[in-house]
Amino acid sequence: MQATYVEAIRQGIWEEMERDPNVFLIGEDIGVYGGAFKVTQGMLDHFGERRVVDTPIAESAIVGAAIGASFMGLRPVAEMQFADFISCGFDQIVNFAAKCRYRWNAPVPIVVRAPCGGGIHGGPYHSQQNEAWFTHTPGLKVVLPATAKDAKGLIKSAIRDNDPVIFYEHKALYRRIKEDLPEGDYTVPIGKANIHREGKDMTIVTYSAMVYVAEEVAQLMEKEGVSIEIVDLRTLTPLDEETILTSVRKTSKVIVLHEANLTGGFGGEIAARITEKAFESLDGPVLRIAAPDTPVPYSPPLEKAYLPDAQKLLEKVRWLAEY
Amino acid sequence: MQATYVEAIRQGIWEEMERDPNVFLIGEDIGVYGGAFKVTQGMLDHFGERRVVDTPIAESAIVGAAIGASFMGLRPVAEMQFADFISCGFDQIVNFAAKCRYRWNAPVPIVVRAPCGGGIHGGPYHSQQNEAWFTHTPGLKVVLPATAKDAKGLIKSAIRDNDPVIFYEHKALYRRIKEDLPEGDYTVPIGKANIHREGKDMTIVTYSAMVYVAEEVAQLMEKEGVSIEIVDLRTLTPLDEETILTSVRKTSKVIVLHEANLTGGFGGEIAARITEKAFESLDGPVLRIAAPDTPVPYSPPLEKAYLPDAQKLLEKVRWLAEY
Amino acid sequence: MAAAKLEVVRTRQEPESELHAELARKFLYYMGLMREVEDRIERKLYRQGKIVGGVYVGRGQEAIPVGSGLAARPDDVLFPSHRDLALYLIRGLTPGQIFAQYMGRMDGLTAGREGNMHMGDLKKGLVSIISAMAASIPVAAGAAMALKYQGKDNIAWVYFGDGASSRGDWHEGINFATVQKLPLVLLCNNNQYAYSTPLSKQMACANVADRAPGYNMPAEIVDGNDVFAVHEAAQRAAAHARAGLGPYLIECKTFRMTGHSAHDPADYVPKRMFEEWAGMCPIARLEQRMEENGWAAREEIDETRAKIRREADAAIEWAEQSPYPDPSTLLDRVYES
Amino acid sequence: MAAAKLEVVRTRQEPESELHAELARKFLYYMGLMREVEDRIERKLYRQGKIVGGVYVGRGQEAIPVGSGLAARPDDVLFPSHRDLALYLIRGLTPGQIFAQYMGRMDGLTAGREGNMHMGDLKKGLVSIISAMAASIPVAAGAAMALKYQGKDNIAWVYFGDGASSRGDWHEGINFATVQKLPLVLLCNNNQYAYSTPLSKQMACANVADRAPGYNMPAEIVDGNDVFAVHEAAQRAAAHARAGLGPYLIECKTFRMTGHSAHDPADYVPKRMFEEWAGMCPIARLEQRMEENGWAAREEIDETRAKIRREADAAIEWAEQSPYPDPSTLLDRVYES
Ligand SMILES: Cc1ncc(C[n+]2csc(CCOP(=O)(O)OP(=O)(O)O)c2C)c(N)n1
Ligand SMILES: Cc1ncc(C[n+]2csc(CCOP(=O)(O)OP(=O)(O)O)c2C)c(N)n1
Ligand SMILES: [Mg+2]
Ligand SMILES: [Mg+2]
Repeated sequence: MQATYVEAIRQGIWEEMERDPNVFLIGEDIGVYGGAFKVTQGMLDHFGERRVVDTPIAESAIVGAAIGASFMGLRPVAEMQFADFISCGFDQIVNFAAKCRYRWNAPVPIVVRAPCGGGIHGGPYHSQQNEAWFTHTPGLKVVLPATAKDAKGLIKSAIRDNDPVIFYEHKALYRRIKEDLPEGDYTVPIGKANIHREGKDMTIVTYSAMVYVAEEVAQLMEKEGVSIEIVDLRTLTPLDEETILTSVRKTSKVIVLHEANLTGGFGGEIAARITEKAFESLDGPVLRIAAPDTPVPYSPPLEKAYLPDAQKLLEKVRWLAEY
Repeated sequence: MQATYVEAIRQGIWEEMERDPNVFLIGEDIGVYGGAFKVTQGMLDHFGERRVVDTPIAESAIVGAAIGASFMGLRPVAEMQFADFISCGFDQIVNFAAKCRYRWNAPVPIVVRAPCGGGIHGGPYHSQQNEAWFTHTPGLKVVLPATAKDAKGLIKSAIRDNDPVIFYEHKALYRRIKEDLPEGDYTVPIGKANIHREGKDMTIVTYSAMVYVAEEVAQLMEKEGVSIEIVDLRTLTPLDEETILTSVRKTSKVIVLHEANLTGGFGGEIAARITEKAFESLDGPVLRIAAPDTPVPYSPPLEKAYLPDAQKLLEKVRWLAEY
Repeated sequence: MAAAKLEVVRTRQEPESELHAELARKFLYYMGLMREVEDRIERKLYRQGKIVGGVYVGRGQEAIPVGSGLAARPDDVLFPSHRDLALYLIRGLTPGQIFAQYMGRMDGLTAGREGNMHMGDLKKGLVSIISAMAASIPVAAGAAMALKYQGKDNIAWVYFGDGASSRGDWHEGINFATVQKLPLVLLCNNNQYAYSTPLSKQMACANVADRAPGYNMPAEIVDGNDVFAVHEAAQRAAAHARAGLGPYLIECKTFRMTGHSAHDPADYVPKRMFEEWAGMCPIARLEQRMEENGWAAREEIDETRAKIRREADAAIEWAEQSPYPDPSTLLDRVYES
Repeated sequence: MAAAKLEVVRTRQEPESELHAELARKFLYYMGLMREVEDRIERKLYRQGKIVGGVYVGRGQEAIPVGSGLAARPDDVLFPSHRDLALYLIRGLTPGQIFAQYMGRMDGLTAGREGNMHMGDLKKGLVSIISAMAASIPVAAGAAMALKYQGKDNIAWVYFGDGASSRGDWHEGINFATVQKLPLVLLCNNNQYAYSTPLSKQMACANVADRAPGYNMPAEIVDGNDVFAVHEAAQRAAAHARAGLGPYLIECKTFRMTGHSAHDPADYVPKRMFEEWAGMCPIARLEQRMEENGWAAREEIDETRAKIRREADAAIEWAEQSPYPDPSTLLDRVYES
């Protein structure tokens, strides 16, 4: 059956709630309204107020309460209305959730869902890709699915995971993509990258909505006789370094692509690991393509200039191909 | 005159307060107590309650109030009692302070001082090096002095700067180092790295307390005939890429060293830039040495194993020297 | 300091002076202009696809920014929230600049970097909100602190909704401001919803004002759809703050006569609430009062409306001429230089 | 729901039953043990350099964790703050484990990952604080929500200081808990200082309890140095929360008979405050009451003390035998596997 990305996430949560009575939802406007992006639509009716908890505007309380409930054996799925507001619950995530297992052996099996990304003219506060705040925090798992299939399989894995997972859903994908989902109860493992497309001349390492930009360019370059492999990371931490390195050792050329700001973005981490661990295999510099170091501007021409796209990628791909 | 690192910062703030009546201090226990690390000692007596504002425990209010006061023409210097608690004022920093100039042309000339770093047996909540949260946020300047001279010159520049500056002071340095400071009113520019030591065989790019680890190793290696150049970044954003690249082009081998956790740390950014922009000059992989991806443990043997030190660095330096 | 006054404070029944008539005309103009500009934004430009981002309007709540904004001194500093458009108009922003802002044009206050109500202008004493609800409150406290530091007798005014009062920043900001006795007026628009969330899911107490005694801060509750009531409360609050007595909270009871944003049909709101509150329209109530008191004839009121419509027409035309920002400027203005 | 009761609630003057004598002996033991363990930590081990990290003790405040901890059911869940050592003792942690924790040894609750009071054990219903003041409050609310979700009649108890009440998390957590009517007891140790900061710089109201009405939550203020008073208030609070009536706040007025931490001489505290409060020592007061009521003879009390000292001696010896963690385990336990 075909499903959109948003529907896939909804299904995944729904199935987990059916499967495990300890799973419950907490967030702003997730009940009668079904969430700002309708991910939880219909869940209040079906599962009731006990399991679909509408909260005041209080991200720190949402994350904190999720942590506390998880100590008691529940499996909370918290929604941030936009990833941009995760900064308001930041301390609870990076200091409480992330560190409890290490500090005193207390698992924190929570999921924090965060609709992220630009391209919807949301401006500086409704477009952020801030995953790099969390990839630098030991103890957190950071997941960003690009496809509907992965979104469903990964949200289910996230809910079953015994560590805190920050689950970034790209807003521009919610209704843009539609795919066949596997039948039945399937999961996609956290911590495993996916070879989104096989190729032999160059690797593009990317994740989330940028997978489609890479795909577009790969198709174009194929016509020019350049075969591009796309590694869709899906999980940033823990990172599937092996899949990246295997691909790079095969193609010898690599571009890292993400939508987040360039400086301090996770692309630096990937490039650094490649350089350190596959240095001898490299036939050219590791390039990064990312948003420039500005907030996400609102006005369409600025936002377009801001977001990495096929054109910008193509330029670097061609340059590197000829290197 | 000789001064410790803590005394240097105190002098810098003091001089700026004398120079500019708009400079004032805000934070927890900075008044009668003189601050948890005594950086503001004596300031309440000298400058009075108007200019040394003790606050409730409320990091978001501290940063927020600093921002608001800066809109009105004041130049606030806010103290976080420990860098670890900056997460409680996170949203105000990354969303308000960082973005105002870009969004609506409103400068936010604030300084947020944050005592950071391990080696004082502070455990997970009194040892953090979390600068990478902020280096990924456009609009912020992130400064981490290693020497007393720089600490004084940079805090003065930070106070005079018209953009928000996160100023990390390493706790283990406060009373450990003592230097002659230049006479009179001097500043050290934000955004300029310093060649802490000249060398020709290998570059170590580092900052904050790790400069001393690099120095120790450089001295040892000198005896073995390997000449190491140490680039002390001092400022991470905006980054002085030129100084790094010039050094790397000279030495062809480079190690990036920091105390923060490895994954997602600023070292990845530096390594990535070097690989991209000095690829042809590299005679070996860019290595990174950093803390492993765990919280900072409390017990001395664990903390020792956690912190990068001369021994760990030496191993990699030798390996790379022979590459 | 007195505890919260929990009754609706009645405004004078029959203000007769020409001063009142004068004020009423100003109220009418700004409330009408806000209504018109926002109607154009929400019901025309947004639906025509000329505004591509979020749209949040204050329909039915115009008395709050207008009644208070005209009580503020021009050199006071204002921290509007997202339903306080009139504050910008009162401070001299033109409707054209507002349309341009919403359309992402160069003549908006943010030169296209930001959309909708996320705008400010320090020279006009208007500080832009950030999106995080209540984050403006500590910032406004800091501005108030600076005014006191500088020995000025200006005050800061900060606006927020019922929903914002649940956030940590709300508490931290007000606590700090009350400890420091800062010249700050806190204006709550309690429109009974935060997005889809009714008050019963936001707070266990009956009123936002019930929280004021916990900060030893005076508070009053006013009929937020009575512009005179808001204005008078704002004057009391400002006098208090300006006298150095510390923050003062006004809770305006009102209702959001629309969805949370332009794409929200607000199905979760009981229909009868819209019906009930339609009868409480602050503009209609003011017009009626003006007529009853002989402050203005019907024709005069109609002419004001017509004038506003013409203003809006011209402003949209003007804004549509405004260029989009040049993408080559994308990187400008992250840092000072 | 009643507003905050602002008078100190008096405890029964003459509880005569054997039950009271029994309870008094428990109080005495745990208060004495907490005092002794913390004295050893702060005044011996820390000064000997055997504890290298921060040390925060609850000297003079022992009645709070003891009076309340013994009112909690063993299967309730506790969220201690940093001056509530007795809660750990009541839940069965040995003094040896506590010394080992402070010394960074394997037999501490955190196997050396953490120091001092930053420890917890879910099996014992003890949740570790994080350092950020008040962060435990939303977390405790979440635990209370889970207990309600699971249909249990257990409750959560969360502890915090006057200073913590200034933080946003305090507000967000309590607001959420009161909206959801969660089974949560909030225990404030108002020791009049947050580090060096006196109440006057923390809050404009007189009592932390003054904030309760803003959440429509009952609150009472008790003499925090009277263990019976704390105990009885805790029983009232627990009954309220357990009955499904929502959160309940107890503010214990007390005083920190030491610096903020072991390295703080507390010069900023007026000497006479230490003198005054020395006369209010909760342990001395209990002992006196026990003697007066004939619940225990002096010798018995002295023997309790002696026993505690012997326990502490043995525990330190035991803890010093505990190994340091093996550095090769540094990377363990970041994730599940
Ligand atoms: C911290 C934070 N979380 C979530 C949001 C998303 N959001 C925008 S407006 C809003 C509701 C605000 O309610 P209220 O404060 O009552 O203002 P109103 O819109 O009713 O005027 C929400 C949840 C936000 N802006 N900030
Ligand atoms: C968010 C945060 N900021 C600063 C600190 C540093 N700090 C530790 S304890 C303390 C004072 C706490 O005061 P209070 O809550 O009254 O508890 P008390 O120590 O008096 O028992 C401070 C400021 C902290 N732990 N958390
Ligand atoms: Mg509202
Ligand atoms: Mg205290």
